[in-house]
Amino acid sequence: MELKNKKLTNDEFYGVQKEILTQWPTGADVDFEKAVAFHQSLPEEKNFGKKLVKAKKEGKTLVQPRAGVALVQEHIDLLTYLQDKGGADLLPTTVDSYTRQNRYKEAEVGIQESVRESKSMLNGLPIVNHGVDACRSIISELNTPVQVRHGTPDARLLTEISYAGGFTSYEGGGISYNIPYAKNVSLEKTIKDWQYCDRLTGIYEEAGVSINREPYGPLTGTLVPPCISHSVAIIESLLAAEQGVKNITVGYGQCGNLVQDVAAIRALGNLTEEYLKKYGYDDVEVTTVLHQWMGGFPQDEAQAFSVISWGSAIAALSKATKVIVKTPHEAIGVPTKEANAQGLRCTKQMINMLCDQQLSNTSHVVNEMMIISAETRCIVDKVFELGEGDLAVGAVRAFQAGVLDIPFAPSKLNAGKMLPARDNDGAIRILNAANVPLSKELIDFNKEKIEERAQAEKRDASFQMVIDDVYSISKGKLVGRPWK
Amino acid sequence: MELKNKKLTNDEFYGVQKEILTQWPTGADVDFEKAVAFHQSLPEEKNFGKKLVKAKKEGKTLVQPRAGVALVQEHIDLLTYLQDKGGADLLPTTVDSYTRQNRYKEAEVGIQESVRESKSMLNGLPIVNHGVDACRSIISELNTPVQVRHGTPDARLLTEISYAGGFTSYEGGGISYNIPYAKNVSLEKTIKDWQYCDRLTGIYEEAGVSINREPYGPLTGTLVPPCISHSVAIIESLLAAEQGVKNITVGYGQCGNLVQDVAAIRALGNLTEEYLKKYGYDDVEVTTVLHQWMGGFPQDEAQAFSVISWGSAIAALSKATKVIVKTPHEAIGVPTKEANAQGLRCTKQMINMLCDQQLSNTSHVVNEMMIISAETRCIVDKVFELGEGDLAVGAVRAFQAGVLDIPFAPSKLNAGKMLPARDNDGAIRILNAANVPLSKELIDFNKEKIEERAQAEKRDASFQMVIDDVYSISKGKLVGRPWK
Amino acid sequence: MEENKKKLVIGVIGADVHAVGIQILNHAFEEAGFDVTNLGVMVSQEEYIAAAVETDADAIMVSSLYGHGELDCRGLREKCNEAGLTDILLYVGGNIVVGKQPFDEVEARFKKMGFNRVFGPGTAPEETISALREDFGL
Amino acid sequence: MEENKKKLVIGVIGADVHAVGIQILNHAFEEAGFDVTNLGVMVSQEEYIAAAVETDADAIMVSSLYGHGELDCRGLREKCNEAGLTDILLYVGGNIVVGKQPFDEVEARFKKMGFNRVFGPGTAPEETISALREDFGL
Ligand code: B12
Ligand code: B12
Repeated sequence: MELKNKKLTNDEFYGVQKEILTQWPTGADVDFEKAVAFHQSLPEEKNFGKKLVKAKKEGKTLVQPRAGVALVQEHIDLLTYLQDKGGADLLPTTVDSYTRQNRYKEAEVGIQESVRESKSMLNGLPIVNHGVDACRSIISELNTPVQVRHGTPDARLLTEISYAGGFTSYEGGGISYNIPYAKNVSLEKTIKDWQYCDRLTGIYEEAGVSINREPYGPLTGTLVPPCISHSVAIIESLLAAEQGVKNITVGYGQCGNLVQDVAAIRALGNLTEEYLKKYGYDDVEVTTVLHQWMGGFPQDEAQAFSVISWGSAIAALSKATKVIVKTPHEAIGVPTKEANAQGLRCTKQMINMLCDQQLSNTSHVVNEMMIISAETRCIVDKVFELGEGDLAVGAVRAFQAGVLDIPFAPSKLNAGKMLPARDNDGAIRILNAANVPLSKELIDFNKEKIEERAQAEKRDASFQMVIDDVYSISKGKLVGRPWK
Repeated sequence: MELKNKKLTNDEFYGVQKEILTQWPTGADVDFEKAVAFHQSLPEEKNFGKKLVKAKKEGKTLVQPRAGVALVQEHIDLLTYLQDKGGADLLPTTVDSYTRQNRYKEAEVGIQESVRESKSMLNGLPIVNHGVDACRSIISELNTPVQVRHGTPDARLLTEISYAGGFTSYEGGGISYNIPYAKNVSLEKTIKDWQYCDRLTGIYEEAGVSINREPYGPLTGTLVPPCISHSVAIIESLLAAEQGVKNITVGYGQCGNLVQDVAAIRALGNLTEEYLKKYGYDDVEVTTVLHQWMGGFPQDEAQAFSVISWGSAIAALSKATKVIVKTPHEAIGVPTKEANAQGLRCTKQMINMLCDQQLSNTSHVVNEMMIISAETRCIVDKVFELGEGDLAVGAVRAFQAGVLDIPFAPSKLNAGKMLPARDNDGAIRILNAANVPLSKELIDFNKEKIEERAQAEKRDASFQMVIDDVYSISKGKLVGRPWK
Repeated sequence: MEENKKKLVIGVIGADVHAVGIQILNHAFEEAGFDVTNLGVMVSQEEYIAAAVETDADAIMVSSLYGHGELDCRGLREKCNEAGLTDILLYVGGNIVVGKQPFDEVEARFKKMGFNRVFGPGTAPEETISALREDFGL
Repeated sequence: MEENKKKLVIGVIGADVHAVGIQILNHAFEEAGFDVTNLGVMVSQEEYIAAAVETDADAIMVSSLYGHGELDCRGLREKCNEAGLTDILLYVGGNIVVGKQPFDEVEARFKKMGFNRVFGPGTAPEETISALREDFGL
């Protein structure tokens, strides 16, 4: 089957489905009719997408943690705690790293070890191993909508089980869950596999069950310029919409500069809607998510609270529809439930203090929005061009050509030639665009901004500057200056 | 001696000094020559004012905690900890509440009890009881400049001992340490007593010892509109300058609205310089301090970190010269040294992430600066008018007339008729100006802003709104809305 | 003034000038139907007692925020007894000790000093009011 | 390539894709004069060993960030021995267990598994480099 950005036919979809559902014994429990019935039995407040759309209308920012442990009851206890003691508006189910690599046997070992050691030996919940009924018990026990968050290149079985299990939101995409999350997986394959997941979402949608889809915004979380992650988010949104997805949340990982971050979130929502309309997807609901700083965190908890707070402030001031919350344990390890709830309460305080304030219409922000939008259009339009009108094909070629190029990505498909660095105000700019097709004007703008910093620091812009910026927030700064 | 804003003559000053120094036995150890020699033996890095001026030039924001315990060695240990583990740029010595009321005998009991119980039974260091040499040992043991922070209406003996003891910065003023800190002390008396303190500062200055003075900015810390605290800060700066003070830090307690707070700090520095120049004090160095939220705090530490972070963000974005830091224990009690250092590290992280970012030249901020400046000029100019040109006399009459009126102040001299409330964006406005002499335009502006909120909340603006706003931040919000 | 209203004397003890809470308590107690004598801030033990004797009060509500509460409150119950106020209810509340201390220990210490009820930091007016109603059998 | 350079095999073990640290370590180790074979992310025990045998490496530096380090590292020392790499240095570093755990306990567990040195979260490259120099007697 050739890769094309075209809604899968029933034959294409159901032809593969059989095989997918036999990849692990729990696949046998997937029954679409029963799944739809289960979804329809849920009260509206438990629907993720509906809660998002309501929040967007009311200008609210919802808070959501990340969380997942190996065993089901422990996972339910964890989520209940985050809901009740953390005040989470939306809940996650983070999936463990073996499942993400379809290594269900290793996940099984992790489950057994976790039972034996009475502590979670996995960094998330192995949804596939636990199966459909386990998922439903999670959904039933909580009063809050729950999303599956993972990082799985081939998530087809996981998606089937998650949707049948009653989850109403699902993170990921063929690019965003490949390039930052895999070493050597073909992009043709992941885009196709995610067409499957998106088509499944569409099939539920057609049966009256609304499931929210969230392309994974922050990518490597490490000095990603907004135009890069925005391009990926827009491409994945368009690919999803083609398969019938109707409720999309586009995401962005905080960079740290107030003006750039507020502008980025505003631009992200606008651009996604613009492109969806332009390509004929008129009835897709678009919401936005800000991820609190996704790079290396400071180890000290007091300092970590500061980073968490700043991300919360950005989320509120930009009116992101939701914010994904870090914890004071971030630099050390998977957080305890207490630390996770602390991150949530810290975030909520900030959101509630700032929810009536706005910055998005100041001239600084408007200028920056124009820059981000122009940069993003250069890239996305080039991807269409490379694909000769087909976005799926274009995306594959764009990575080959380094037109899409994600800093520090583990994938061999990624050129890794584009170099980002902070400018003198801490905004993330492009030091060396390599093959990222920005216009000459925009390249010059980026260079000038970094040159300004280089002069202030009396050194040349170089890879050392990039390294300094990788460490900076974890060392208590935003800009990695050479001096103490 | 009649109250006048006029530099004290030597006769006037030294006439009183003798008596002051006998108020408590430790006064006998004050020896001006030796004091000057001690100050001159200190390295420049230990001079508070010089460090501030340097920071202002470099566009830096310094961080300073509040701290004080009953016994000297414990106090030194505490400050050393805050310097080394908290990274404090400037240190405090907070004085206990008995000393503030000149109740040295009760302070003595507190010292004895603290020794007996092996814990501090006082909420600060009783500097007068401990005396000059104890102070010098504090200054000698630390590498950081130290300021005395108190709240003492009649601080003459405390000032003598503090200066002789080597402290290079001193908080307070005849208005700001009376109206929020006393119940029934005459304003004539406190202004005169503070003329003494300021004159003593001038005398040190003339002997080549620079001591920084800081009028206490936040007043009651409870819904004080910027124009009120700015007016007091400017008046106290002018009174201090007349006595020969050359290095002044004007302060402001964060309100919570980003635009208002950034504008307030910028306006405060500008207005103070403007008035000092206007009245012929050309050689006074002016710096600014932002106090992190001074009203009721949330009890939960994660939420408290958020409030601390937001104050830090404001300080950095407004380029305040220093920021005074709260701690995660704020709502409960005097913090442990660990909690205090946490507040500092949280603040430093934010300052360092934001030090390269600015907001002060956006149009929102510029507009708000114009409003705050216009309001403040209405009040200060009226005070001059009431005093028939004499600011000291004017200040006394201004309180009688309710022209200066501080919300929730304990003093009987305060009219307490002006009612503040937050507007729909969370900025603090004036709901009922009573006798605060704002122009009609400004009164209408304030009313409209609050009316906007009243309509959004579908209720009338009333005292209930004020109460809701008093509690709001401690309950996790900025605006005290009637709904949950 | 209605005859059957319970009478409270309130104020902030010692050298404490925290004025916000007491103003709000005054407002809340009056709204709840009590007859309130508010002595404001910086109230001495003698002033509470004089006011309680004069108004024939049913309770003295001592507020202390600044940390010296333990030093300031010692002996108040004894002085009440001396003044013949043997049945008067004594409440204390606010940030009554220096620093973050386990509340049950603090409560025990103040109860030993003769206070009928002890309230921790940030107690909501509603909670105090229901305690009063309970103690007065209202 | 100089003859006397010490040879390191580095990589991120298991299903772990954290790619930033290893790139920076690669850079730092080369700058410090080591001969580095960087296997990147998602490296199996077999791949480390094959690379070490092939390059005649002096040390294997195992990086693990994602929390499954304990499961992934079991048996590595034994497999090294089987492959005849009996003297090879084994270091492990990163966020090698799930969650915040007391470092001395974690260290003891990994030393028992046969690692020569164990490094906690966020260890600076300089620290690792001086440890290497010490162990190599440089
Ligand atoms: C960026 C990041 C990501 C990015 C990674 C992008 C990429 N492909 O590289 C993304 C978002 C994709 C990601 C994904 C995941 N992550 Co992650 N991630 C981080 C984060 C925030 C920073 C890591 C980083 O780049 N640091 C900067 C580099 C320079 O430092 P470093 O990696 O620590 O390496 C240095 C030192 O540790 C040391 N070092 C490293 N290895 C070795 C080895 C030796 C021998 C020595 C001596 C020294 C040494 O030297 C390095 C250079 O200075 C950390 C938390 C943190 N540190 O703040 C979490 C963190 C590592 N991630 C975590 C988790 C759980 C995950 C996920 C499972 C879940 C999720 N969030 O989706 C997935 C895992 C996917 C997978 N299969 O691996 C956890 C691990 C938990 C634990 N151990 O208990 C952490 C700690 C966050 C947390 N507290 O929950 N992550
Ligand atoms: C605003 C404030 C100030 C203002 C007060 C202005 C004024 N004149 O009113 C200023 C800045 C002047 C100030 C000064 C000082 N303060 Co102060 N202040 C505060 C703060 C931030 C809020 C207090 C407040 O207004 N809360 C809002 C009101 C509505 O709540 P409340 O006062 O708690 O009262 C409610 C309840 O507690 C309860 N309640 C109160 N009393 C009683 C009594 C009874 C019987 C009952 C049932 C209930 C009850 O009902 C009230 C209404 O809801 C608190 C910390 C906090 N809470 O966040 C510190 C705090 C009270 N202050 C403190 C200190 C140490 C001081 C100073 C000594 C030092 C300094 N910072 O300069 C001076 C003391 C001066 C003096 N002589 O008293 C400490 C006390 C420490 C301790 N107990 O261990 C605190 C806790 C801060 C801290 N963690 O260090 N302060």
